[in-house]
Amino acid sequence: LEVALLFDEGDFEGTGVDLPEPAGTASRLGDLAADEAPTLPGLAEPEAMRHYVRLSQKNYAIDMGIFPLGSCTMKHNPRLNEKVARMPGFADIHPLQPQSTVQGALELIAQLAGWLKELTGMPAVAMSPKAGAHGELCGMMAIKAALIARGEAETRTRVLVPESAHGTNPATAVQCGFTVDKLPASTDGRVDIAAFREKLGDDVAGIMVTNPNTCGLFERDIREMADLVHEAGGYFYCDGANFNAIAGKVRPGDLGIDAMHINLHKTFSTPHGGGGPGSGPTVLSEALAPYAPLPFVVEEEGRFRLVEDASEAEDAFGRMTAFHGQMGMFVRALTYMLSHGGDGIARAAEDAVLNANYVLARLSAEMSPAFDGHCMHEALFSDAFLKGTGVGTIDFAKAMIDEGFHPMTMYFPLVVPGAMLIEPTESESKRSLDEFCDSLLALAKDAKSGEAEKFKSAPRLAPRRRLDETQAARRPVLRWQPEAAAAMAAE
Amino acid sequence: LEVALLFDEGDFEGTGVDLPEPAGTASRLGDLAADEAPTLPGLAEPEAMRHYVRLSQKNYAIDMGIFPLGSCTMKHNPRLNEKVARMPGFADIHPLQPQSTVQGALELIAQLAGWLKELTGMPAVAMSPKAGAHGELCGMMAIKAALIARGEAETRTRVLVPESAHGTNPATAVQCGFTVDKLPASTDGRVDIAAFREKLGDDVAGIMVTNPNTCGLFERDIREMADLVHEAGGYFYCDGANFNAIAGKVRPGDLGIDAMHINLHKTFSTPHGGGGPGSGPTVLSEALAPYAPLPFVVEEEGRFRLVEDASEAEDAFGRMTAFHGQMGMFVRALTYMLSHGGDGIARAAEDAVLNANYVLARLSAEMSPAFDGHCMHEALFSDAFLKGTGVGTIDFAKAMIDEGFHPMTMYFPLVVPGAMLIEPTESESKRSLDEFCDSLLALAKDAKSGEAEKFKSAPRLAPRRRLDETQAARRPVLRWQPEAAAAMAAE
Amino acid sequence: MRYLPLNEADRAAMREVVGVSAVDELFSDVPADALNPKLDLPPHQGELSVERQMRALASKNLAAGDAPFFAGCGAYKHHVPATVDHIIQRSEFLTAYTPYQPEIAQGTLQYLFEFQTQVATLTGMEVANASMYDGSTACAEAALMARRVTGRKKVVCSGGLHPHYAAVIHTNSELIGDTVLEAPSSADGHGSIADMIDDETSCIVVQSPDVFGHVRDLSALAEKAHEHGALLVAVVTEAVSFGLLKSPGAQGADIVVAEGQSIGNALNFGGPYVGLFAARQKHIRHMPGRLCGETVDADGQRGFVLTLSTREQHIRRDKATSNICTNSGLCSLAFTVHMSLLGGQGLRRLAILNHETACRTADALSAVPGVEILNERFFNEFTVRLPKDAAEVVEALAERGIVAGVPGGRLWPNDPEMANLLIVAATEVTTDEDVRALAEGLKAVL
Amino acid sequence: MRYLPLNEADRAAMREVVGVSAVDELFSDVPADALNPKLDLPPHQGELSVERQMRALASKNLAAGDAPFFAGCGAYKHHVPATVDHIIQRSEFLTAYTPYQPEIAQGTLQYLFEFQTQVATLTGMEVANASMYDGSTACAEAALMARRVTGRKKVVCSGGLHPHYAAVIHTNSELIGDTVLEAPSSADGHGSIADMIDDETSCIVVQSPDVFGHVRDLSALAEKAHEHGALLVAVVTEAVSFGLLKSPGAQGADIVVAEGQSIGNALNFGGPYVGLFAARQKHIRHMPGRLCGETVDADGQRGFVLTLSTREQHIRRDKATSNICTNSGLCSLAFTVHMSLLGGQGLRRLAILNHETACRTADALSAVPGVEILNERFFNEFTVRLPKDAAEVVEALAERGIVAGVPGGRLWPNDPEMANLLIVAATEVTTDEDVRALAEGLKAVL
Repeated sequence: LEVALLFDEGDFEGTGVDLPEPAGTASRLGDLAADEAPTLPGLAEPEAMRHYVRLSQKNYAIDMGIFPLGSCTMKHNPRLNEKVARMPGFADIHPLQPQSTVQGALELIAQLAGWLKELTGMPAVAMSPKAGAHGELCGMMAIKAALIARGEAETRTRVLVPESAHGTNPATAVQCGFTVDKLPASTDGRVDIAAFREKLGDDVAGIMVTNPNTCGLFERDIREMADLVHEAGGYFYCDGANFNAIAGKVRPGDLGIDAMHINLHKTFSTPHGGGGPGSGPTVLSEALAPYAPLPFVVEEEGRFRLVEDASEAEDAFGRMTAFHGQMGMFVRALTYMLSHGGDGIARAAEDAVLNANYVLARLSAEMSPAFDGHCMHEALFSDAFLKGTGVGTIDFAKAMIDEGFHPMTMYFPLVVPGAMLIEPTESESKRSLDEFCDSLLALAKDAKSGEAEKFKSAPRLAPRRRLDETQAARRPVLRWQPEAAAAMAAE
Repeated sequence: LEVALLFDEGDFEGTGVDLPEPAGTASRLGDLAADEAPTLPGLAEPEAMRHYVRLSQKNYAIDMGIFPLGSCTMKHNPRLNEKVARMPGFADIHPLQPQSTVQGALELIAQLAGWLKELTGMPAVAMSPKAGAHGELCGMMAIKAALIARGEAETRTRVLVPESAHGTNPATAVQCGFTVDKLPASTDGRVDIAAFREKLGDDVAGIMVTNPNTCGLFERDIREMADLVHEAGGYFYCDGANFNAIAGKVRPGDLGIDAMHINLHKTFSTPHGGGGPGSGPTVLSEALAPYAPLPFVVEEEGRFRLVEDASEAEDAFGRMTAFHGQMGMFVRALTYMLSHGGDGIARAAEDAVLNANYVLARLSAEMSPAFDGHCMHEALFSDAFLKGTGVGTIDFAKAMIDEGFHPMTMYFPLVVPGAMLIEPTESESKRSLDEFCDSLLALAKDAKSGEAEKFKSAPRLAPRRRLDETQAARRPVLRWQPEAAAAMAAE
Repeated sequence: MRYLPLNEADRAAMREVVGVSAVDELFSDVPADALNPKLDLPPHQGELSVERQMRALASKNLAAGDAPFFAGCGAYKHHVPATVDHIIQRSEFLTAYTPYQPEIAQGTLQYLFEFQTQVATLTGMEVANASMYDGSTACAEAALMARRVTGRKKVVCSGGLHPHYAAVIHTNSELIGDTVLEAPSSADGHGSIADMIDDETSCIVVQSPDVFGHVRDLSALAEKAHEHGALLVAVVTEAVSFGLLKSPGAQGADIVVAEGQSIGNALNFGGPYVGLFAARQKHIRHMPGRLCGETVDADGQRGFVLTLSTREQHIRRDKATSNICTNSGLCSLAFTVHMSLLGGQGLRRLAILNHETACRTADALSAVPGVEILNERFFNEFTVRLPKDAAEVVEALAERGIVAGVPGGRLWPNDPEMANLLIVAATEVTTDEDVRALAEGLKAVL
Repeated sequence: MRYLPLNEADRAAMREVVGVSAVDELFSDVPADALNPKLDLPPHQGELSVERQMRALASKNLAAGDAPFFAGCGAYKHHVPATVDHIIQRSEFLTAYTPYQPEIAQGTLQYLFEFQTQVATLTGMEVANASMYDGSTACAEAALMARRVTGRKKVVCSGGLHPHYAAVIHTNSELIGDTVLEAPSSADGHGSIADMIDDETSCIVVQSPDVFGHVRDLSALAEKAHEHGALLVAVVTEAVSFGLLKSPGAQGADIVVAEGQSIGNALNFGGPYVGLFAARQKHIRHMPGRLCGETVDADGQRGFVLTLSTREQHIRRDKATSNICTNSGLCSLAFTVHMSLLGGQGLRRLAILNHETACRTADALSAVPGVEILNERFFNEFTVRLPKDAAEVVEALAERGIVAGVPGGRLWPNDPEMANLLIVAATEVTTDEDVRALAEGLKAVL
């Protein structure tokens, strides 16, 4: 069923809410009141419901099947979390109401902070970052602030980032005024420690390393890296996007890192929601803790208090957002943690790693593992097995759609040609993984047996065939316009 | 995506709930404790979620499009109603907790009863019937009880029921120990008043007439029928399934009826839920009010009390269910009523009737209206326009599925050959009706132009092709069984 | 108004197509003096306003979750996983109709098939239907079914049958001239109806655990009933007990009816609930209610349909097995989702926890002076005799925010022997503090 | 454990396929002494237990709906239709990822396109992105965007800018060596920053209604900024005001950022919220955040994709316009669903009701001795000067169950001139009784 744009189906004079008649009070807006209502359609409730229900049915979701996007960690989103987040005592409280009336909320933030510190082995955590990339920014800002405090901000400007890093890492470093120096990967998919050693110097502010990294591998030299960068006077930022592989199994704080963000929507199951909202609390070492941004919660004789004023935290590097962070996500994450407990969090990491290795082992029969040996939470393949078939990584991925699966992450990490990065997470049953593997093995055989056309023309069973992204970018149409305006704009 | 039966995918030793370890208390069940757990699979939460989400996607629903089942009244189900019904003060109260602790619940029942009495113009209402058919039973039991009280139960045993009635009417009459005498329809789709007059006599307990009737027509002689049956010493049961067509526009109590059930899930928007739960409060005239079943709510000096004891209501004909009725549905219905108000309820009836007449007018271009003139809330067609095309009503209906619509009611009422009964309700927009009518007109043209095969092979785009109902009935398989048991059963 | 998509322009355009100048012309068959009555009803209101009024009503009730809570007798406070409520609210389940078009209703039909399998397994029977309104109406329908199977017109109810269930049987069966005999209620659990069974008996109706909480052995009664050609209708009001007790089917029942509320469904002040109805295969054509069956489609793929509808009113009309034309759709879905999560193992553990909690509660109450426990064998509910009117005690404890149970006077208003009885249920949601609060409360008010 | 589908048999079978005898062999790259640390954390728990603990925390907070409630300053208590929350909880929206595979993500993509259209229309701008974390981060990103557009490094903030928004700009811009100037906060609404604009200014950041509730005329400032080659960044923290006020676009703004929480989203103690970000068409390649655009598929059918990703970090890496790689997905969906229900007409009426309620509230408070209203023009929020420290007054009223507003000391902790100010917001949920309670409460504690 096709769904019209709401601007094409809705009544611009209509509304789907019933509001009382205004009393007719004289306006106190002077000449700043608009003469007319905004020109947007209002749908009656039955129409609106159908519009969005039908739209939703054009989406794939983790509740429908495996969503093996490597590095994106699509795990089950428990509905208990949704229920708890909607309790009025959490959902219906204002960020600036008197602190005496939100003691439970402050306690919750403190509790969640406690779990995060215990799981990471770090002494401090900044709770306000609104997403993973915002958490990265928080960590790098703390490093910048520490360098300013040391008087070395002008001289230490270089940040080392592996080639395999998420794009956010270099973007974040630049947004903090650093320059980025790329670290090459070794042939086993990890940071090349020799190259790393050579890159160190007086101008190095720090390193940004993802661990487990985006090849799905644990950086086995991580302690050495930490020692080296510390000796060189720099700091160690660890990208925590893949913390779900090791939560409960090893504490980053025991490995020498100085800062790491935690994606509550990855490791701790808060919903991705088609792109957000995320939440990226950032743990900090003793060295960086004083620079944590405002606000933060302190406990004083059983009462909880928000420190919002720079006069109480002189070293704080500032403020990252208007309020205190993604409370709605905190509630969900803590609910997840209490449900799993320390034992369950570790077990989830183990299952996630076992599931990934099972996929790696089974798919290796027809596909090309990028590296030898076991992986952590995600299995990385190159397109070597497609060589000469005329089928590209993207074609292979689109063919998966016709089999009823969401494709894996493609062409990332950049260090592997035609990369296919598969992360099943702990939420998949063996039965689900077997179906998935059977299907991919069959596809690989099809590709090798010359059925390229099937792949090139995929997807055929999705709500849309392949979409023309080039046209979208070359001539951007970013909004609906009335026909007249659209015609004019086209000229 | 196919969905396995949960017995084929689930782990019989697994569970998707976490419960504390039992303490090991000695059982006080003696030898009546079972040795083993029931042999049913338990799915982990992510598996269960997927199982049911995928299953749901094989359903059509009013939230996806028009659901024009005549006489079934599929209107929009407001989500406010669902929200309110889940307030702990309604959802989490026990039917037998002290009445002092459920005053709000009793007040709600009294309020809803008040609305129903005002809308129907009737002095009493029995709230406990659990569905429409249960409400019919309530009404007919009240008639039976009145006859018993008059000492005429033995002699007055015949109930007159039009041929066009819902099957529940005769079934209900029989369940009350009456015999059923069929009333023929006149050529204009209404009760044949002359035939009716002839059928009356000393042995008549009453009549059961649906109004508006199942041909979508208002029984214009209804007052005369009421007078006649009363003169003959019988009672008038009115089937209220179609009350949605007239709610707020005319009060059955003003027309002389003695009893009528109200489908809260039709007229007052509580969800059908794939088959229930319904709710069928039954309004009663002065003559029948004393026989209303237990329990009922009375107000005494601002306090509300449930009368549950026959000693307080000696004429009450008994009890229809363990507790007080479908409270969850009462909450939704009252929420709907407060939202619409008296004005909105009448407006909804008007829009429903206008929508049906619009469909009748537009479709008459290619299809065959069963009767001349306007209709009420549903438009009835016969299969005359399909004569000679090789396409039957069922083929036409199945072809609608491929156009993205739910079919109308077919082969009912029985008085019209190849009946197609279309009820759009007030929830459809003009845009939606136009799409629907355009599509049906095109189908009718296709049928007439000899494309019978398209119809015979429909549906092709549904989760299943046509299902073999004969096989299902001839050799009933009503449950999953382990393979061995299934094989044995097949022998 | 937010629920009505037509605007004035639409209405005008449509009136023109229809050929009327005012909508009331479409109501011309209505007697003119009856059209458009003046109604004493408030006008339409926005969501905020409606929600406030409903909240005000809700706030006048004491929610079970906000109190130490011990009421049972056919409705039980259990924890329902959040997943259950999420799934039943999906548009595709919530806003679908009865699956009359099976090709686009496989979601509903498959879960009904799964539900029927679960119910048959739990009850120990061969087949089950797609659900009834609730346990009490299922029970009355079972008596009517026994009449159809046996051709006899006498029902015998055990003394432990919930008196409201017995009342529903009376109302339904006596209407058609049948006889309904009830054994006296025996709170101590010792009475038996074996002597009341004769060759005119269509069925005996026996509840276990009974309304006093006693767990009854059905096997001997089944044998006795069968000797006389009567059926045994077993009644269960606490579906969680299926996790731990020998199934009625294993004890020889011919029909099993149960209230399924405990699994997946909220208390809802008594409804909607979900009646479970299971029977022997040989009797299926006498069963009331909907049945979902397996079949194949035109391509040979497995699918499900409503079946054996020749039993039903919309085909058979006055020859139908009953007038029932719905099942308890969403409530049966809630049951089957919760049951799919629990599995047999989870249900058993849940049942054990219920039993243990009830044992702890009984022990705590038996330590209260003046309280006498009447049950030897019980599952999660038992009866105590108090030294004074239990209704007064319950009221006094309600004022302290404790719902102590169901007093005998509530179920048997005119039986002085029952007045001092209190029926107490405990489940997995009952905490040790709740038990302490009840025991201390009883001490204080006795 | 309920969230983990593998059972021990599965794990054993899988270990065998993988070729390990214990799962810890897969963690062999972890330094052995760091593996499996002893964690001081409780073990896993069932739903009932977890829900109870969370409920206990929730019950320690005073929900806005349970009190006369007047706090605003960037977050507002509004009524959200039940439909909105229902839709955002649908699995297909809730549990989807960023729409990287557009063929199976048209649901998300189309609503983003609709969202962008709504935001552009409301702000009076040509284009909008798919949302930012919240209003304050959108504001800081706007300053960075102005830097990219103008190549200048000086930001000028008006005195009416929410101090937390100003702080976020400081933190982000000063980190890269830019200058951020702030005009003094002027509670009386008379200050202007016109004199602070010069040829080195990249942008001026002006909020209206400002943090004190004053509705500001942006036109003259826009002209002045443009004369100097600077951009006007308009900031709106109360999105409902778009229904009644002249749009920032119509007043000459170059970038408009807003907090969208008021439409469709709950208070959530400050997050998640949804930042709105709109700009002129000519600047789109400098915009941060995701953009959804229209295109066609291989069959020529209209469809939607994420586009202009060459601006973004996953392509451009260190050359990206920002490091942002999410939008505020579900919150933007909530916004767009609520907005689709409201329509322009509904939003206008909602805005009028807000304004009228605020006017009534102001009138009631101005009748309280010692209370001075500082606003001439305001929308749904205004500032009063009290004769004593407002934080103490707020605390005293909180003890009476009234949330009177935001005291100046909360936002400007070290500015004695602000201490006696109270910022009061009223919306459509504010009742006459609420207003009376506030006025009487103030009388009592002043």
